[in-house]
Amino acid sequence: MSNVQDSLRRQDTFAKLLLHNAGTFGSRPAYREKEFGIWQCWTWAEVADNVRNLACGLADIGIRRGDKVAIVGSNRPHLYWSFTAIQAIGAVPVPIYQDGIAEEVRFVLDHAEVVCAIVEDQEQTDKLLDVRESVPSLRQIVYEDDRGMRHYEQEFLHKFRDLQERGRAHDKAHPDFYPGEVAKGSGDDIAVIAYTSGTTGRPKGVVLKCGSLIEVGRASVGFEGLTEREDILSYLPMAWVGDHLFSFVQAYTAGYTVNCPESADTVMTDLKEIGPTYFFAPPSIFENILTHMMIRIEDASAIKRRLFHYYMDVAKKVGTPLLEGLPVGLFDRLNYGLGKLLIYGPLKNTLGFSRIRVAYTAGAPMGPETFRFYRSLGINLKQLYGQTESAAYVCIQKDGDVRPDTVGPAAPGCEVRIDEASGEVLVKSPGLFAGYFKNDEATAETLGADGWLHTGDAGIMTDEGHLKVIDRAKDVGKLNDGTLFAPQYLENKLKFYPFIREAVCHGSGRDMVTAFINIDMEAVGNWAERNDLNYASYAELAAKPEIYALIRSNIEEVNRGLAIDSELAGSQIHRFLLLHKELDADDGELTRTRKVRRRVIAERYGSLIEGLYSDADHAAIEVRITYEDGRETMMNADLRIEEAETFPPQSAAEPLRMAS
Amino acid sequence: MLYRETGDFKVSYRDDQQTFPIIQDRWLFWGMLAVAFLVIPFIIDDYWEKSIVLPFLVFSLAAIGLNILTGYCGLLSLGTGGFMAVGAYASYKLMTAFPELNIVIVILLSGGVTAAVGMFFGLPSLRIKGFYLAVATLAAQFFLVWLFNKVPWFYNYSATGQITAPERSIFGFAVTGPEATPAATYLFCLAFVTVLALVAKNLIRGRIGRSWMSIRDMDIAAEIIGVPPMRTKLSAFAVSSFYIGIAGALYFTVWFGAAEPTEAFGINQSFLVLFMVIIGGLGSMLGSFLGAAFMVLLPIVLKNIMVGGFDVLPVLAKHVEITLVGSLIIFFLIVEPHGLARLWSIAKEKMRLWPFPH
Amino acid sequence: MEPETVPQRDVLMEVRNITLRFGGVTAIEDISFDILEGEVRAIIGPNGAGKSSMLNVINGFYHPQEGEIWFRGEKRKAMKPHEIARHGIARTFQNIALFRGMTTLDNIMTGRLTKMHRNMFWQAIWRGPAEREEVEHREVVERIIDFLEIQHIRKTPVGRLPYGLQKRVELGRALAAEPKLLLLDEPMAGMNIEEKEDMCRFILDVNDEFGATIALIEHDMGVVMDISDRVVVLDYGRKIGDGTPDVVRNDQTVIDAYLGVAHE
Amino acid sequence: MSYLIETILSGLLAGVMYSLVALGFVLIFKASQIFNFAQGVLCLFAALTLASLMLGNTPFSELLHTLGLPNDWMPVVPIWIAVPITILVMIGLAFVIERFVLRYLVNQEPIILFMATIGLAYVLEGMGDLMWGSDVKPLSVGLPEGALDWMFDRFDIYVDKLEIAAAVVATVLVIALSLFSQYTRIGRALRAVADDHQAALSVGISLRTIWIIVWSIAGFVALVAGTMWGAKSGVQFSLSLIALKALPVLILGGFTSIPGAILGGLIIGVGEKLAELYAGPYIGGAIENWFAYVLALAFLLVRPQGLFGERIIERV
Repeated sequence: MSNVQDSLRRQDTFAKLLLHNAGTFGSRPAYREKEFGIWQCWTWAEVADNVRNLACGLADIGIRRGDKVAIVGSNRPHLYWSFTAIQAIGAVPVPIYQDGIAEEVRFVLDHAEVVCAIVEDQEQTDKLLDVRESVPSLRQIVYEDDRGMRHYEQEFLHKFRDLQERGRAHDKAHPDFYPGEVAKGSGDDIAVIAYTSGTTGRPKGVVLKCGSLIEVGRASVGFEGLTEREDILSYLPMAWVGDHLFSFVQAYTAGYTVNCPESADTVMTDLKEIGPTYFFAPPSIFENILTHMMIRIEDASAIKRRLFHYYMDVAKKVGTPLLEGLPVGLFDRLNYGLGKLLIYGPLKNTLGFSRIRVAYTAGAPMGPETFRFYRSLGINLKQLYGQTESAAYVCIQKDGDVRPDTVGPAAPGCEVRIDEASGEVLVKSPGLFAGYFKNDEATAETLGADGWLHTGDAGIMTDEGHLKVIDRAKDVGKLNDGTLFAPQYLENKLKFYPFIREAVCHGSGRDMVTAFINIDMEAVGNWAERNDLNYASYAELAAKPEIYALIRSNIEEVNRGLAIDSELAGSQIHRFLLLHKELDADDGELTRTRKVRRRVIAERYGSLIEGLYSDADHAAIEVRITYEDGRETMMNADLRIEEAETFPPQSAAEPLRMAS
Repeated sequence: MLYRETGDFKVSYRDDQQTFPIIQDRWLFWGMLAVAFLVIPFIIDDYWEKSIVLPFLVFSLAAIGLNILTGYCGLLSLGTGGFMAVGAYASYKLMTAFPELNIVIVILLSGGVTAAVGMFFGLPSLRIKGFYLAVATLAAQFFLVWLFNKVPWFYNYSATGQITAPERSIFGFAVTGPEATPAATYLFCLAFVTVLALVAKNLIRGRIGRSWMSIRDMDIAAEIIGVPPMRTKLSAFAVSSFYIGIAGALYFTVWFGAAEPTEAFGINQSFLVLFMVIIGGLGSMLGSFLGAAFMVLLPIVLKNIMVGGFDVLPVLAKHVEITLVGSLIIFFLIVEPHGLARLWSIAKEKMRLWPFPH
Repeated sequence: MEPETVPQRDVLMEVRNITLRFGGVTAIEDISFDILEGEVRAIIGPNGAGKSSMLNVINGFYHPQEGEIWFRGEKRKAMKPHEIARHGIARTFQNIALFRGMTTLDNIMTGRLTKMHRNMFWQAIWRGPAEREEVEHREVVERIIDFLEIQHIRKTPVGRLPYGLQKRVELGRALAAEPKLLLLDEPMAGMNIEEKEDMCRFILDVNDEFGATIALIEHDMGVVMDISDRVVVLDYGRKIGDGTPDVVRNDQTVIDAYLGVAHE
Repeated sequence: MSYLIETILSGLLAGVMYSLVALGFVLIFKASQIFNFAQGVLCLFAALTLASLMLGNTPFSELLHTLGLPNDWMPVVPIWIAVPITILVMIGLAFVIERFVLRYLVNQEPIILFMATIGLAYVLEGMGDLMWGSDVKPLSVGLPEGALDWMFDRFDIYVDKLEIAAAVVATVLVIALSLFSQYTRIGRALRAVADDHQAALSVGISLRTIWIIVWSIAGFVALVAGTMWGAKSGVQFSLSLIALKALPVLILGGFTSIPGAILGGLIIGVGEKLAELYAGPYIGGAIENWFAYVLALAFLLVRPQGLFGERIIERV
């Protein structure tokens, strides 16, 4: 018995941490979920109880140590509890992207040899029932929401609540079972197998251990001084390591409250209601919010609009230095204060950012303009650098030393160096993974014998020891004249403009840089309405000469900025076209975390790229598109190609003006 | 602009359905209440008491009463003056018949008497609707005023036909009669208004209020989903008359101290209260207060400008005032038919979304 | 859980020889039919066939000159509509009859009025019994809101909602009364295909999960045939057909009177 | 017995006057669904204008005096000029009301329009006082006065000639209006608009025109009614209160029925006089003020649709 007690005291697994949290701040809210009109609340003690019942229930239906259990669904407290419950009995949770198409889900289930799946609702149940035939290992399915499930009578389907009841009975019959199982756990247990969506090829199962995750959690929580009083909103895919770090690992180590939105449609409303103190979003979300904000403000009266833009300029000038604690003149200080009252405060309030102490962006580099914009409002936004293989924990920017162009120095416990030969970023982190599941070859490729993680990112170390990530190493190339070509860098610059939703730049091994542009339907649509342009579809809107002109002006502004930068002046964008469809994860053009898959795009749109590098002023294309339910259809288009003005390189005497 | 709602989320239905769900509104409410109870009593003087504050408080109550009937239950009434008279005469009879009775109880009982009378005159609402009903309520108006004029028992056979309120006090402070200080009368009325306004809000947000509103919005559908029309309409008449009766009682006992039915409770009084409700906003508690404040202040402001500012003859000023009041009412109806309360809520919505327009 | 294949169902309501006249006009003539516990019963017929009048008779808004109504095994006495509502009959209306000045939430809460009992005294005090009652019923209503997927319009005044959502809110209001018998008067009128599909799903789910018996009037024959267990066909105030969708579909009288007309 | 007949007769005659005011209401309500509370003040305003013109009062004299301007320059206007001028004023008023009030309130709820007419009543009352002063003005339009001698001699019944004259005028007016609405294009349009706004538009007359016409006619009716009442008891503020008397008439007769307004007026007139005669003395007198309402109410409880209204079948 005392062995059990000792083991429990060690807190090297999440199940043990949960017991600790239930004891330390048992009556504090651990999870909230907007449901039935209010924020339903569960304290840490209640969560511990729920997890215990669930764990016993899982054991009761035959889940054993080492079994893989899939978790599919949107962010719901019940699914977060499932992680701990599964771990508690020594099984391994495998979260799966809930919007993945059937084939992706099937692959992961099959590859991970999943025996049981805990899913959110009827939709996910149906998805699993569809692929069950081809996944022999899958024996049980547990569903949370019983809406529409009345006529599902298969005996391998279990209602979440019923399972918990079974667990309760099991627990009563075997009161020592649960503590015993938890005590058997150690830091060396697999905490989760996270399948990376990967910009290339099949997903790979990243094996992360409890001990390393908890260490990452402790270190990062300590670094930012996060406490149990934080509120976060969990709305990112549960299968993404970023969300896992943020909504699970850090939540358990700090003991703060995880808030789950009512549905995917209400995230912005829920964000506003909760007003998180700690916020985490990939750059695309921040870009979206910015775009949306700019659209909305254009509808405001002239006075308000002018006031807004004036104070945005003030913020650009004064906001960042103030946040950094640098000296600022009295007048500017007062003016910024006034702006805070009139614009920044209300703005943050309507966005739900008023209470933010720390906000992170991760998953992809963020355009410096977007980054500066948020910081100038007084939001302590920072970049976090990491990848699934390092539990998203490598570099964090330090308060008071945040630069838009770097991701900061190595985080506590981490080491970062640049491979001299290849320029690749190499990492050592406490959160380092234990290998790819059933894929030693890839493991060996990524995790060298020296213990360094080969990130595949190209980067440089600044003199102050900050890491500057340029791009994916394999994407960085050179133009024929030898100019450095970093497509992502250019794309991020382009995406700062509200009208541009996505951009794909080409140029490696070519004479000049060209670009595909995806217009932002909402922003451009709004602009079109304002300018009396009629359109019936995305494709039609994207083909309008007016829209081409609009985007061209954006591109030329980017070019003007690039012309000042001696290193990048050669990578100005010469020719571009507006794609007739939005790049889509269902078509494999983006990852589920909205990263561009260059190889796929180069394949699918080859004729367009050739068009860009010819003299033609248009190019034809035929692509296959996939609907959410798996149906496919062909789509034809003939797209116009236009030129953008480029500028002669200048010296950097003139300060780089921020586009506005 | 001043709203900071972020992070003010609701974890229980009780929080979600409280009177002021937004925290800044709660602060504003408590702040105003604090000023009303803790500051104004010390600075109030005779002029403010009799010309502005008491009229505002008394008419707010009357407007709440009428708003319950017209704004929430959709029954148009032109009998407010008559019902105020019932409250006034009931309080007079109670004060003179039972001198020992506490004034608070007297006033509440007067409300009760008026509620009973109101229910009686509400009976036709079961058969007739709309303007027909409005005209029917005029019957109450004329009959009641006639009654108090013609039946000497009501005015205790006094030679002038007037009624005069004897002195009554609470905790040793006179609140009626010539000895009453402005602060005492003010606090007395304020207490009534505060408590009764909260009660009205409670009634409106619950079962009873919803039955009223369902009858207002679509009476047939309401009946078919199970709202008994008779009981619902009569309860609206009863509650409405209770408030108006109390307003009448305060009007007579505390504000004027004396009354004579034709002048004090005539049809013009009915219109005045109706204006308050319409200009303030039908179906809005806040509107009742805003409307009362507007209609109390408007003539004072106009008069001060004309007589004080331009030295116009008072008689002439009176005529100009009537014309202006009429024009302003029309103007208001054109600009915002849903009243000041709607203007306020639009402004509030703008403030909440600031700097965005939507 | 018993599989629901047992055909033996109790009769929930039976209308016997109903005749309804307005002045000299006969709207319904000698109509009889029954509604079984738990079924979806459709009433169809061309315009002016007396379908809506029939619903109005069933929920007591019209008083027929002749005939009787048996509900749950008892002959129904003359009652006011609001009393009938209390006996477990709720309905929606052909032309939406929501309370326009109120929010979605309040509209559905009015559906609970028959179940709320706190008197005016407690209401006035609010804290305590009245508030507890309110919260209790709010919980039920929130489940209905969740069921109908109208969370996002919970606090929107219904007057501002698009037509399809208003129809859904009205269904919610009727559901809130937890009726034994739910009357739906053209629940899908004026909807596009997608909205119709949603509404069909909701109606079947209501029937299934709330256990409500449903009698509905609908023009879209496809919908009627899909979702109803049995169909009554009216024409000029008379009953000309009664039976399962298959039977009705193949009945020559019905085809002549109605389907033929509809397909022309 | 003769006293009874006298009472009934005088009731009938008074009833004609009520009908006249009610007629103004009905016209406007039928055409625009507006419950025109200002109808009584319209009567006052018309009578005030006519009387003051004939007395040679200068408009806004007090205001002019205050401003130090000459305020005594109006000549006495003979009746044959004063009446047309007053009619023009009333038509002008209709234009003003349409232009500044009604135009902005199209499609508003009835209660809002009703409130607007109360506002209008205030404005007209204030304007009347401002223009012409608030003193009582005699109005003599040459109608015969005094007892109808042969009735008095033969049956010992006192009937005022003025009331007979008023009744005749009113009857003529009613007949004229009926003919107008039956046989003229505008009249038909007015009736059509009562049923269906679109239908009226298809006749080719805009809603605004219809409103102006209808308010002009109502103004004219008000002038007649005001003149009759004014001739009887002088032009003063209380005249606007006769409008309140017309309201029970409306309940009784229905808001949209011209015959209802006439019959209702007669019933109320007679009923009220009889009640005053038989019941008044026992309960304190002066019951005229409310008796009409109670009568109308009692009637409504039996027949909610009024005298000539059709039974409404409610549909859902």
